[in-house]
Amino acid sequence: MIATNPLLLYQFGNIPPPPQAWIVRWLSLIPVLPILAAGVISLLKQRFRRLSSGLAIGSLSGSLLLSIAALGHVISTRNLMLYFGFNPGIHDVVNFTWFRFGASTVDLGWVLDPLAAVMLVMVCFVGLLIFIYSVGYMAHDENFTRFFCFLSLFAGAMLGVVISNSLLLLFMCWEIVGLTSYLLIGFWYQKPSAAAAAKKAFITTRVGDVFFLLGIVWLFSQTGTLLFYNHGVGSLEGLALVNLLSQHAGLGLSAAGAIALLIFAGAAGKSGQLPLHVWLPDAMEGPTPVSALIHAATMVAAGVYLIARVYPLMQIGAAPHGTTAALTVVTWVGASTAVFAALIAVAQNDIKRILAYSTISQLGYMMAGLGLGGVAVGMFHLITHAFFKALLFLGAGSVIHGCHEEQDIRRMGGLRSDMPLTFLTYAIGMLALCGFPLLFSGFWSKDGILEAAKHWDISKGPLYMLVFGALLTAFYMTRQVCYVFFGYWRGHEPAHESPKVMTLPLAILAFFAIALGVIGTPAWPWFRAFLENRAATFDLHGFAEPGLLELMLLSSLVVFLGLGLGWRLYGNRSPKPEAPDVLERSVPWLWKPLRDRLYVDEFYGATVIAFYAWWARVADWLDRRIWGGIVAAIAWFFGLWARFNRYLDVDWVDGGFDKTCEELSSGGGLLSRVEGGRVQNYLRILAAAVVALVAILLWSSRP
Amino acid sequence: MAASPLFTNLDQIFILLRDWLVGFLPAAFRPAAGVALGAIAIVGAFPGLFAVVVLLERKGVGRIQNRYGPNRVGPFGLLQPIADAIKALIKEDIVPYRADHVVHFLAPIVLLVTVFMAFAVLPVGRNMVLVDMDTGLLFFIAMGAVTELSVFMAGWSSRNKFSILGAMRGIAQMISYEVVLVLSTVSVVMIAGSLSLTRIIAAQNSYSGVFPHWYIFTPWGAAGFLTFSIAGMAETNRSPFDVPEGESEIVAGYHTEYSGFKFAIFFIAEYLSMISISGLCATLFLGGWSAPFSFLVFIPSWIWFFSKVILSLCVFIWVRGTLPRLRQDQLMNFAWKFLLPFALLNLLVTALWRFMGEGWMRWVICTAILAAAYVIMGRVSMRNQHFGPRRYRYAE
Amino acid sequence: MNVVFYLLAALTLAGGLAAVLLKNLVHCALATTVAFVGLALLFLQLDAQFAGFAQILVYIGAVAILIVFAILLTRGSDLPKGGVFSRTWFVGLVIAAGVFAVLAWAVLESVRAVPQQTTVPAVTVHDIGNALLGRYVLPLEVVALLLTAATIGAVIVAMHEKERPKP
Amino acid sequence: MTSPLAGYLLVAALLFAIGLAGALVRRNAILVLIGIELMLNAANLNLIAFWRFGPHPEALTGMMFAIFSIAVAAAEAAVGLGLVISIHRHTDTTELDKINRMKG
Repeated sequence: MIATNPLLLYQFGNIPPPPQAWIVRWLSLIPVLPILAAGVISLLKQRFRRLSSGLAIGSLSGSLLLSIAALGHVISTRNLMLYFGFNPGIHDVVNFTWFRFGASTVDLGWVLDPLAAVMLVMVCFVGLLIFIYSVGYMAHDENFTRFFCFLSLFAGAMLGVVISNSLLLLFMCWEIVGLTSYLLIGFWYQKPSAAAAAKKAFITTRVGDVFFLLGIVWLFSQTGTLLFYNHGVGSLEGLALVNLLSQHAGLGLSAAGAIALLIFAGAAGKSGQLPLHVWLPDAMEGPTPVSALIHAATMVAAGVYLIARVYPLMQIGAAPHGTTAALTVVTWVGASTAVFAALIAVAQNDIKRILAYSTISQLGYMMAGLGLGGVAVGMFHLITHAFFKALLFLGAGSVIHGCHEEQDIRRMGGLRSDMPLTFLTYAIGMLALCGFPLLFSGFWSKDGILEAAKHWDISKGPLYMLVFGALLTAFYMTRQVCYVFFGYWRGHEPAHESPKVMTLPLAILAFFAIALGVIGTPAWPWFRAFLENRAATFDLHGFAEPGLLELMLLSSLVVFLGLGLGWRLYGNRSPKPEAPDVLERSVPWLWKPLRDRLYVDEFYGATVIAFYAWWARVADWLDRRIWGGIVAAIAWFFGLWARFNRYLDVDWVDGGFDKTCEELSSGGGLLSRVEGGRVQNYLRILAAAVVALVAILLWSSRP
Repeated sequence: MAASPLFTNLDQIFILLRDWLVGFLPAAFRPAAGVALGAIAIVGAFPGLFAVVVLLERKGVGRIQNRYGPNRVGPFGLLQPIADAIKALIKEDIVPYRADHVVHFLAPIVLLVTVFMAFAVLPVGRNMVLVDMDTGLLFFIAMGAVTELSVFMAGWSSRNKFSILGAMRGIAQMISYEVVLVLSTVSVVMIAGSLSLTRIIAAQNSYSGVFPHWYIFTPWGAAGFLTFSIAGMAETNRSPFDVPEGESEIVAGYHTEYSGFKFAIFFIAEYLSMISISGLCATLFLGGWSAPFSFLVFIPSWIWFFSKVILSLCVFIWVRGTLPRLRQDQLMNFAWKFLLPFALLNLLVTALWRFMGEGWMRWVICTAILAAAYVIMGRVSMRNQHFGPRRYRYAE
Repeated sequence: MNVVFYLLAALTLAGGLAAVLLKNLVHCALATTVAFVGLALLFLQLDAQFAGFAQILVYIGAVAILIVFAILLTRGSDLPKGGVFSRTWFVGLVIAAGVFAVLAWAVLESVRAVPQQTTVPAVTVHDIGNALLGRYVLPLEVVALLLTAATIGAVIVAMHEKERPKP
Repeated sequence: MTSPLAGYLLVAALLFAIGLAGALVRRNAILVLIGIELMLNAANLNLIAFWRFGPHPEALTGMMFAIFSIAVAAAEAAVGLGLVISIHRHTDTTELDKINRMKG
C-alpha cells in the first residue's frame, strides 16, 4: 500500500506532502489549447490563412512545451522516488465530478503518468511537425483555414484521449477524434471517392465503438466508477480488479476478461485490426498530412494506447510470465493482421496505399507486442513507428507534391536525383520500417517484439508469423523505393523538390527515426524501465541474454533477405507503367488475390452489406404494403368524414355566417361614409362637437 | 485715466447735439423727437457710409483685379457714387407685364425697412443707441430673418425663372446660415449673460493692463468670430456665397427684373445689411465701441466703432476679390456638415469655459478641443474630395 | 384700450381674413405673414418683448418661409381649376361661426369674474432665461427632443424615395 | 368694452374662427396648415394676454406656454409641410378633396 500511494509515502517518510505540481493542475491546458484554437479558427474567414495556421501551430507549440514540462515533471519525480528506494507507481490525477444521478456520480479527470507523458510529447511533437508541413502542402487549397481548424480540433481531442483519467472522457475524446478523422478524410468532399471513404471509415470504426461502449457500461455497472486511478478506488486499481475477476461472464471468461475483450474490439476498430481494417486504406483519400498525422502516427495508435492504458484490466488474473485469454486474443489478432496486411501491401501500386497497409501491419506488430511482452514493448514500437511512419507519409506527400499529384508508383522513377532530400529522408524511414540492423530505431522496437514472441509459452506461431511479416515488410518497401526513386522517370512533367517548409519536418523526423532507438536497446532499456518504474542502467551485458544475439541475427538475416529479394526483382528495372508486375508474370495465381486485397471488401459486400440491403428491402416492403395500407385506409376513412363535415359546413354553418357578414358589411358601409379619409370632414365634426360641448358646459354652469 | 472735458464732449457730441435740438420743443414731445432725430441720423449716416463703401469696393476690387476702377467722375473718381445715385433715380422703372405688381412693389420696401430697423439696436458709440432694448440681439436677428421673405417676394413676383431660382437658392442659403449665425451669437450671450447689445459691450469694456477683454481673444470667441463672419458673409449673399445672384448662371438672381430706383434699393440694402452684420460682429466679438488699448480710450467711441466696421468691410471686399464662387451643394454641405457641428461644439466649449473657472487650464483645454475638432472635421469633410491639378477642358 | 390696439387688431384680422380668402396661395402665405406681424406687435403691446421677437423670428423667419417653399414645391401657386373653396364650404363657415359665437359668449360671460392686473409686469429676459432653465427645464428638454424628432421626421418624410424595382 | 383683457380675447377668438374657417373651407392642404397656424397664434395671443393681465405675471406661466407653443408650432409646420410635399409626390395633388385614399 505504501508503495503504490505516493501520498501515503510522503506521510510515512515524514516528508510534508507537496502541493500538487502546477503542471498536473494545468495539464488540461494541453488539449484545451488546440481546441480553443480550432474554435477561433472556425470563426475566421477563408482569407485569414496566415492567422489560422499561426494559431494552430502556436497553440500546438504551447501544448508541446507543456507536454515537455509534464515529461520533465514525471522524470524528476520518478528519479526522486527511486533515490528514496521506493517503487514509485506514479499516477498524478485530478478528478472532479461531472454530474451525479441518484447515489452514483460520473467523474471525469486527467492523469499524468509515464505512459501519458511519453505519448503526450510524441503526439505534440509529431503533430507540430505535420502542422508545419501542412502549411506548405496545403498552400494552394482554398479551404486552408478549415483544414487547420480540423487539424487543431483533432490534435486537441487526441491529447484529450491521452491525458484522460476516465474511460468516459476518453470515449468522448475518442469520438471527437473519430469525427475529425471523418471530416478530414472527406476534406475534399467534392470527390465522390473521398466522401465514400469518409463514410466507410466512420461506420467501420462505429462497429468497434459499439462494443467499446458496451464494455464501458459493463465496467461502470460492475465497479461504479469509470476513473482509472483514484487513490486506490479507481477501476484499474486493486480492489475493483479483484472484484471483476471474481465475476463470471460465461464461456469461461471472467467479467474482467469479457470487458477487456469488448474494449479491445473498440481498439481494433480504431487501430485497423483484422476484421475491421478495411477503412484504413481507403482513408488515404484525405490530404497526405492527414494520412500522416491521423492514419499513421497518432489516431490509429490510439487503439494501441487504449490497450496500454487499460493493461491492468487485460492482465489481471495472469500468473507470473503467464497470460490471459484477452491478451491471447490480442496477440493472435495482432500477429495475423501483421502478416495479412503485409501480404496485401506487396501487390499495391498506390504509394499511399502501400504505406496504409504497412501501417495496418505495424499496428498488428504493436498489438502483438502488447499481448506478448507488455506495455513497454508495444508502446516502444508505437513511438518509433509514429516517427518513421510519419516520416514516410510526409515523404510520400512530398513525392506526390513533386510529381504533380501523381500517386501511382509505376508512373514515377528516378526521383533519387530530382528530389535528393526527400530521397535521403525517405530511405531512412524505409530502413527504419524494415528494421535495418543496429542503426535504426525500428530494428530495436521490432526486435523487442520478436524477443517477447520467442519467450511466449503458449505457441510459437506468432513468432513465425511476425518473422515472415518482417520479411514481407522489407520486400514491399524495397519494391516501392525501387519503383519510386530508382530507374528512370516515367511520368509526364518533370518532378521538382518540395519547399523548405516541407523538407524541414522530414529532416527532423529522419533524425528521430534513427536516434530514438537509443532509449530502447537491450544494453540501456531506459524506455521500458521508465514505463515499468524501474531504474535503468547501462549494461552491455544486456546483449548477453541467452538467445538474444541469435534472434538479432535471425531478424537481420530476414531483413537482408527481403531487401535483397526486392532489389533482385525490381532494382533499377523501370518497367513500363502498363507492363504487368514481375511477380504477376511469374505467379499470377498469387498476385491477383493480393492485388484485390484478398477480397475482404468483396466479402463484406457479399455478406454484411448484402444482408443489410436485403433487410432494407424487407423494411421497404413492410413500409409500403403493410403500414402504407393501414395508413391509406385511415386516410380514406377520414376523407369520408371530412366530406360529410364539409357538407355540414357549407350548407348549414356558412350560410348563416355569410348572411351575418353581409349585414355587418352593409352597416360598415354606412359608417365608412363618415371615415371617408377626408381630413376636413374630421375637423368639421371635431369643431362641431367642440361647439356643442362648450355650449353645454356654459349653459349648464349658468348662475 | 481722467478723461479731459474736451474729449468727453467730443465723445458725446452727437448726444449733446440731439439734446440741444430737442430742447427747443415742448417737454411732451421730447422723447418722441429724440427717437425721431436718432432715426434720421441713422437713415442719413449709413447710406453715406454705403457710398463710401461702394467706392472703396470698386477701387479695391479694381486694384485686386489689376485695373483702375472708377476714375472719371471727380478727382480719382471720388464723385462716382453721386453719379450712380443720380443715374438710378432718373432711369425708367420697368415692371414686367406678367409680374405680380403689388408684391413686386412691396419687396424692396420690406427689405429696406427691415434692414434699417436692425440698426436701431446697434450701439454705435457710448450712449449712442437708438433703442436700448433688453432683447436687442433677438430683435436684430428677427429683422435679419424678415429679409428672407422679401427675397422670396422679389423673386416670386417677377415671374422669371432666373428670379425664382435665385430666390430659392437665396432662401435655402440664408436659412442654413442663419442657424449658424444664431448659434455663434449664443455663446456670447452665454458669457455676457444678456441679449442687450449695450450690456454685451459693457461686459467687454475692461482691460487687463493695456489689453481689452474682447471676446475674440478667447478660444470660443475666436471660433465664434470665425463662424459668425462666414455665416454673415453668406447671410448677406456676398462672394464667395453669392450663388443667389450668380451672374454667370442666373443673370442677377432675384432682382433680375428690377430696374431704376428699386434696383438701387436692393443694392443699398445689400450693403446696408453688410454694414449691419459688420457692426454686430464688432459688437459681439470686437468690443463694439471700446478702444483696443486702455491708453486710447480718449479717442471718441464712435470713431472706434466705425473704424472697426470699415475694417471688417475691407475684409469683406478683400474676400470678394480673392475667392471664387462656391457651388450650391458645396455651400449647403459646408453649412450643415461643417459649420453647424462646429458651432454646436463651440457652444459646449463655451459652457466648459464658463464653468471651469479662472486659470490657464481652461485656455489649454478649450483651445485643444476646438483645434482638434477643426482639424478632424476638416479632414473628414475633405475626404473623398479629390483635388488634382486644375484642368482646362476646353482651353487647351 | 386705445387706438394702437384697434389698429393692430384690425391689421391682424385683416391679414388672417386675407390669408383665408385670397385665391393665390402665395398671396395667402404673405397675408399670413401680415397676420403674424400684427400678432407680434400685439405681443409687444402686451409688454412681451421676448415672445414678440421670437414670434417674428420663428413665424416669419421660418414658418412662413417653409410655407412658401412648400407652395413652390407643390406648384401651389398655379390657380386650381375647380375653385379654391371646397364643395361644402358653407358648412365649414357655419361651424367656424358657431365656434366664434361660443368662444365670444364664453369670454363675455367669464371675463368679469377674473381679477385683472393693469401694472406693467417687470419681467426681463434674464427672468425668462432663469425660468426656462429652472422651473421649466423639463419642458424645455422635451421641446428640444421634439424639435430633433421633427427635424428628422420632416427630412425622412420629404426625402426622395428610392425607386422600387417593379416586380 | 371696459376690460382690455376681453378685447384681446375677442380678437383671439375671431382669429381662431378665421383660422378654423380657413381650415374647413379651403381645398388646398397648405391652406389648411396656414389655418392651423393662425389658430395656434390665436391661442398664443390668449396665453400672452392672460399672462399680462393675470394675477401673477412674475411666475411667467403664460409666457412660457406661449414660447413653448411657438417652438412646437415650428416643429408642427416642418412635419406638416413635409407630409404635404410627400403626399404631393405620391398623388400629384394637394387638394384635400382628392386625397381620400387610406393607402399609399
